[in-house]
Amino acid sequence: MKLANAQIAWRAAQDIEDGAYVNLGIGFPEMVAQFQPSGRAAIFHTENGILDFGEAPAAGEEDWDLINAGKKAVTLKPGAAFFHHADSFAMVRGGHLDVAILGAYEVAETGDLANWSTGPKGVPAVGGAMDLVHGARRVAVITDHVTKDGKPKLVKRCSLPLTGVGCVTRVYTSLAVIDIVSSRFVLREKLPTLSLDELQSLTGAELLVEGEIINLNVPEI
Amino acid sequence: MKLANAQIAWRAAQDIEDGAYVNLGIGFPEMVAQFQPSGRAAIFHTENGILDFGEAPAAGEEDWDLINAGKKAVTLKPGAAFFHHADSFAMVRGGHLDVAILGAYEVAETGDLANWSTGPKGVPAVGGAMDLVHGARRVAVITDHVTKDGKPKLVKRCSLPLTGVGCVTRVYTSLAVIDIVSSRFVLREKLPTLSLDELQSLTGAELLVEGEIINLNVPEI
Amino acid sequence: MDKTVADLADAIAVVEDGATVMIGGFGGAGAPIELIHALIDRFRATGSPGRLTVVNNNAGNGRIGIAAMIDAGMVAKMVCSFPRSSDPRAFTEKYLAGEIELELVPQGTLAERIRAGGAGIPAFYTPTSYGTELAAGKPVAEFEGRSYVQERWLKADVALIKAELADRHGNLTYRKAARNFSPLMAMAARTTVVQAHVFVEPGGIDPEQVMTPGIFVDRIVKVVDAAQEEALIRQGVEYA
Amino acid sequence: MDKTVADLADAIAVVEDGATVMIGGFGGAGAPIELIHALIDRFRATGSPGRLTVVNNNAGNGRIGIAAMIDAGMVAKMVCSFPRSSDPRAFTEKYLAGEIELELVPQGTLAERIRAGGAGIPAFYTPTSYGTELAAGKPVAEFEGRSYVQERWLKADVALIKAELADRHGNLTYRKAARNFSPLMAMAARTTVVQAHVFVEPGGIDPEQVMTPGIFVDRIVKVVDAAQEEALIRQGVEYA
Repeated sequence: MKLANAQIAWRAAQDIEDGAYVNLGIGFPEMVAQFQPSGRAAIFHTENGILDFGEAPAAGEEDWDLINAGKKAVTLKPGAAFFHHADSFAMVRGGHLDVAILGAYEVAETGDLANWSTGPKGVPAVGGAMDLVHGARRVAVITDHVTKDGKPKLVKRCSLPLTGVGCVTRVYTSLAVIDIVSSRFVLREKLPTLSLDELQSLTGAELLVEGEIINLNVPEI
Repeated sequence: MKLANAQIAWRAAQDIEDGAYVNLGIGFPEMVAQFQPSGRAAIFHTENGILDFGEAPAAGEEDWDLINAGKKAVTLKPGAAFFHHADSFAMVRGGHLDVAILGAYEVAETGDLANWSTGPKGVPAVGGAMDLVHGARRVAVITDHVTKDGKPKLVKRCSLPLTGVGCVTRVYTSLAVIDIVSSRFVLREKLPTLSLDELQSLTGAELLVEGEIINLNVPEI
Repeated sequence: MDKTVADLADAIAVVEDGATVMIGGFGGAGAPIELIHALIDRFRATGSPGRLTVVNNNAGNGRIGIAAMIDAGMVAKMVCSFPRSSDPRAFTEKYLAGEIELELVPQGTLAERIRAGGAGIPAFYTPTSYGTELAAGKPVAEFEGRSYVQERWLKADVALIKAELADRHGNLTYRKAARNFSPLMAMAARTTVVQAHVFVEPGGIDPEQVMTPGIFVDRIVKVVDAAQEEALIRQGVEYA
Repeated sequence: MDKTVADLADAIAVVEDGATVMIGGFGGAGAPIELIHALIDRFRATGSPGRLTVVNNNAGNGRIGIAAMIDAGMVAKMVCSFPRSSDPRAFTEKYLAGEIELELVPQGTLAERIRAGGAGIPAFYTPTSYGTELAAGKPVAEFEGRSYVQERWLKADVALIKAELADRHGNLTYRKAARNFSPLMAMAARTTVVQAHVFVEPGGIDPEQVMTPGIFVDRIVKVVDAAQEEALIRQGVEYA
């Protein structure tokens, strides 16, 4: 038993405060925007120069000059703003975002993140990933706990090319919520159906426990 | 016999091309704007974030949010633009101005300029002078040829605190027009009433002559 | 989300003793006079906030605004490019008496250092001031045969900003050349406090025409009949 | 002053063999398709300009725009952050065959390097890419205990830009998120060539709302019915 992607995204969304400035990585992390608790409205930033964009327009209503970093058509909310790329990354690098939520190939207990390259094969592409891991007050990862082959994605040291050093502060996985504190994984929440030993066996570095482990309860979505 | 300030400004204005982007230093250099040859329109830049400002408004018509770097009220020409201070100095430092015309305490044959400080007494103030001497394609100085005490302002090496090193390319004085080429003063024009020896005796470094010395002819103003 | 606060006193309550405060404006254009005077009122009533470092292009003019802060004895240090004005008495007297510190920064370097502070760029190289006494003690480096000075970012605890339009998210526009340093300071301060002339609903500023996006703004107060510093000085107004 | 030129062919005549060409746009938003296709037409007719270094966030999509330049064999090197797209064949094939060089730059670093080129800042420090293979060989420095990578400015011979409004002085606005890299590239190129959708008289753009001041613009051509790259791709258009 594990959480579906939508459920991981739901869990991550619960930690986003009302009025927070948030950047969601391309792909899976974009799903987080759908699950904001009612009464809260985060302001979403996209690297290509928009603050406070909203959902996709209806099919046929797309304006291709109004897209997000994933090149998907979006809409604007009242109070949105456009700006150029240097100002956009000033927001990122300058520490103005409250949260960045990114995908991962590997996360190390040191907070190192590998999420841009699976090695020297093919065409490399980095986009804004290396910028986003610096500057946001909180850099969180959402990911399956293990790879498709069952190997741990939470590891002692990353084996893949790094996106950033010591940058991740929290990981939301399909099995658990884990903080990174002083270069160690600290388990905060886990699925109640899973024992600590089982979780540890699926994790590539030691899980510390400080105080109570909360049950990771996520609704069916 | 020497040129009045207005005449020095007139001579400097003759070298400004139509459509040139020009910054005039605070004070005496501002006078250059009055003497553009007919048929030419330079675009004036002011450090505090305006391109293409025009003359002062009539007394009583001032808008104090529409001022130049000297804090004098100005007006806008059609096609003017406002921008913030970082963009304004990107124009300066980034080499986008065609000409900057500045005043001087001293100019050395090396192109060094001293125009911001007369020494450690009093309150120092630099403004944009140290930025303006870098970036403009042509940095010209307009000045009396000698100080009020009759001492040369064109010197071998500056004795006053420098504004910039090797930055001045042409000097318009009350007696002559002098280029700085390979760290030497090259005389281009002089008042016809003045002999070369007389001019040399009023100048603190050797004046080279390359080809013809043109008569510095300036109308009565 | 609503970043508006009730009044000027509330707006400037975030300024603490010893803080670095960036204040928008170039001469009188963009000077947030009402926010400054509210800060002076608080200092007179409570003795706080004092020992401030103030960042502005100038160092006050006449007997109002930053000059009045200096007169009141709230300012320990000025970071500016041009501490002169039509009436520079306040700064000049304190400076010559050794009662206020001055960090003199070339104007373009000041703007770029503030932008760097806001953009997460800890240091950069500039040709400005190379070979002059204002580069003394700074690292230099050569690129393509030309020499440059290394300059550091400049950040602040609080920025005080005067805007024209604002919405409650903090999106701002500025009037004419009152823009100057304000968009940069809004980026470089931990807390940006804005006085705005006109409030509009979110969406009331065309998204293409927002000059400072709300992400850089924390507290906004409405000041409908904001004074213009230069106009006050020409009227002989003193805030003493 | 009038920076308008007669037609697209005239506008792009300034691009020489071996030039570095910055091309505005992020995906299809802001891509100056007509200027790019005029460049391809010239290359097909004359064999010039070739061996270009192209700077753009991406490396082309489908069979139009930058992808068609690559297909035509005009591009020796791409400087970009993300050489992938919904249809990246043009770049991918040439790259895997070793026929095109790639300088991969993190997106924020790319933007900042271009701005630095325009602003006369030869180098700056950024936290981005520290400790990664993209920082290999670059100087690093520590400020306040944190490590940063030194990055160099990026300049170009020519920038190709798509604007919404333009006047003959070169003042520009951009449509929505088509702004992206264009204002920065206009600053960083020796010659900036603009295709604009609507021409207005000087003063027709509110001076407060100019996004690129004319000082950064050299040549402007009117393209009334400019195509949108993404829309063309979705229609299956190929420029081959």
